[in-house]
Amino acid sequence: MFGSGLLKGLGITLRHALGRPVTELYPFEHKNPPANSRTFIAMHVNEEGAPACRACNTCIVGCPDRVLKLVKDPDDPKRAVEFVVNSGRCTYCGLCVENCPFDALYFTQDYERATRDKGALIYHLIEDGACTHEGEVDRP
Amino acid sequence: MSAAMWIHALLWLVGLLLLIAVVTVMGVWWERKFIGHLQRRRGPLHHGFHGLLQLPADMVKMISKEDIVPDSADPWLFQIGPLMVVVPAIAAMAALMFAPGFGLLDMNHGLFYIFAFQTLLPLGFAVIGWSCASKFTLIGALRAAAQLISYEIPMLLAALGVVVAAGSMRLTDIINAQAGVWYIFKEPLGFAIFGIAVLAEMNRTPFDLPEAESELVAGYQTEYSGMKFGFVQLAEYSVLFTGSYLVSALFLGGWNMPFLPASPLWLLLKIVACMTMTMWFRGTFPRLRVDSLMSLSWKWLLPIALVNIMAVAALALALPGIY
Amino acid sequence: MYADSVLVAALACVTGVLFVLALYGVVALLAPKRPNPLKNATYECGHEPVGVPRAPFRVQYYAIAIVFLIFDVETAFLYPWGLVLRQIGWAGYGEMAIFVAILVVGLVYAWRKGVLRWV
Amino acid sequence: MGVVDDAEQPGFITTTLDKLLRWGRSRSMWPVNAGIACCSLEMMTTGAARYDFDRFGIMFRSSPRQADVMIVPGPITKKMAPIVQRVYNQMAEPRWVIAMGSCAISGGTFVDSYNVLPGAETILPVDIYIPGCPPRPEALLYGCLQLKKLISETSTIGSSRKPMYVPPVLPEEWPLELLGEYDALEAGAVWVQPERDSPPVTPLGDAESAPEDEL
Repeated sequence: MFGSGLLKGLGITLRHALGRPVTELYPFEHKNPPANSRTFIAMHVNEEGAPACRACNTCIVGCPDRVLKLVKDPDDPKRAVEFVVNSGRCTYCGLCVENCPFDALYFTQDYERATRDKGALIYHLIEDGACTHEGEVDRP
Repeated sequence: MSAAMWIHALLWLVGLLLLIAVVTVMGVWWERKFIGHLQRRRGPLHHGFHGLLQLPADMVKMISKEDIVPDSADPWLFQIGPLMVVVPAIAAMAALMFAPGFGLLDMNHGLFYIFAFQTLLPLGFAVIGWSCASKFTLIGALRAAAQLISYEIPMLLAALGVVVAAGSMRLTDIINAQAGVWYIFKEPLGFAIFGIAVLAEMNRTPFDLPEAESELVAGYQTEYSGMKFGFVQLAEYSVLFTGSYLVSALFLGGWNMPFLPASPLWLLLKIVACMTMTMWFRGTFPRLRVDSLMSLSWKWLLPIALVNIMAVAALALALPGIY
Repeated sequence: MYADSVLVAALACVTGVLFVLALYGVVALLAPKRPNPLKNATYECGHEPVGVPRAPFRVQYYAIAIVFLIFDVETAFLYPWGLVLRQIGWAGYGEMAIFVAILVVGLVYAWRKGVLRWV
Repeated sequence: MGVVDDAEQPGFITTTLDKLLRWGRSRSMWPVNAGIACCSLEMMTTGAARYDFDRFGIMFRSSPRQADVMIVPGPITKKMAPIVQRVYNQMAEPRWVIAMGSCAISGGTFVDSYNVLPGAETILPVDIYIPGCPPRPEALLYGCLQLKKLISETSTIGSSRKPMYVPPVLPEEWPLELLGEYDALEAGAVWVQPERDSPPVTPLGDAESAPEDEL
């Protein structure tokens, strides 16, 4: 019948209006993104607090976007002095994390990285041989 | 006119300007809030109490935005455009009666006066769209002109039914004649036609073709930046207010309420309800196609309105006590 | 009384004009103004404007305008008739019925001629 | 002319107006409804019910004349670049740009392509960078809140007297009209292959010398 469809539509929207909105009040309540979401790359640390990276270069070989930079210790080729991530370039494909034979890299759940300074998007995971952030302890 | 009358009129006009500002601010806020809830969103929420400071912020921003005049635009018509929509909107509001004897212009042809100024708006929209010399604005202006003049006739004919029944064009008389039964119950057909036509006259969804955002960028106001856009919004919301007032006054009994004493509060309540209704439509209905929009007016509403007016006139003659 | 209401209506129009002009003044004071050729070009979704902006449009608009004119004048005739209907009674009703019937014939004619067909 | 934006130095009236303008402009950022690539899907999601831009008064306008913010959601190809730049130029001032996603920041995964610009800042003055591929809606909301903070912290007094934005590289290879914001550019400058902003890549040869016993 002409017009009943219109009334039905009005009823549906009214039901939505009376129901509870599905909106998440983002800045006031943080809901963690899904566990398998890929946001930012971080590095595990040992029990001693040293970075878990063994400077094997597998992540860099695997990276399709030339995002990572690794500087080895000239004295100890299994130790990284510097590990830089350019998050303004990264596609978060996860190949570095999957490739890492030592499970040194992992994805964080941190997404609040918007910045006015483009340089701040390039961040160090290892600087002068030490982890620059409070990483999770290396998985056994 | 004596000096006292001039002052009285000026005070009223300042009050009406304030009313337009309040209607626009509260109308836009309520529209965004209500449509947000219709879509299970929250609407403006974080600036001020439930987003009440949102609209003042928008206005401050609009006033301080650059006013772009395109090179191809007609410089005079481009500047006059907002005048041609804001002035009729304000002038039409001057004749609204908010309570018995409480209004600026209590004319014996008040209804005609309001219609006269309301129907000047398509001219303003056409001038706005034509002056910008952009394809989007031109199409928007033509659509506005065609749509608004097409729906004007059913609207006038439906309102004529009320005039026949009340025997007067004075708004106070029309509303007082509904102290018993509202005209919506006496002329349901007229109410339906008037509601649809007024909805189209107000450029509201599902008849918002002149500014169809998904087809015509922003329709006739595409080239308007900053406060010029604000003026068009101002005019649209005062037309929305006037249209809701007309529906409430002509068909919903104005300040009358059954079993309760008459009060301007009821009128306000009905106006707000009508405005909310249009927002509800906007949150629900898809936009009409141009050809179905035109055929709805000319092939359906106009013949039905003619039948309606002749039937109402016959009833008014045959049953003088009831009609 | 009638002259007064015309004066007040004119005053309302003047108030509206002054209101708009006052806000224009505020805008002129507050808004930055930095025109350049790209900014002042007509907006066409980022492309350079193509063709004539004020393009010719469908003749249908004129046809609708003419039909509108006829019916608008008819409505203007109907209003005074509606006001005095109770005084003129059935005779007036019959006269107006003839008038409306003629116009309905006109509407049907326009309809059959395809004036009301939009596409 | 603008009393505040063109002011030579702060006075009492300009400072008061400046506060008002910063308040208004930061709380009413209308992005232009221009989706360039895949990040725009996330942009639409942010406008939809679950994250709801409208809570902060962020409302998409289709016409750039009525918009304040341009969100660049995706890689700018050389074919799209003049269009993006024209839409940006047709926005009324004051206006801001958000580079959303890796492609808009630095060209992302397409940076080596012959027809993709290495980032939106090649042609637009970017204010906020939001990393992600694409950024989550929360990340975009966070970026918009950063922009709100930026607007409300930056004085508008004399903002039109600031030096013009000069893109780091001058693209001459494809037809861009360098007008408006780019007045400061010298004519006849040559298109330079932009420096890739990623840190120098470790040579692949190193990977082969990785200790085999640990692989």
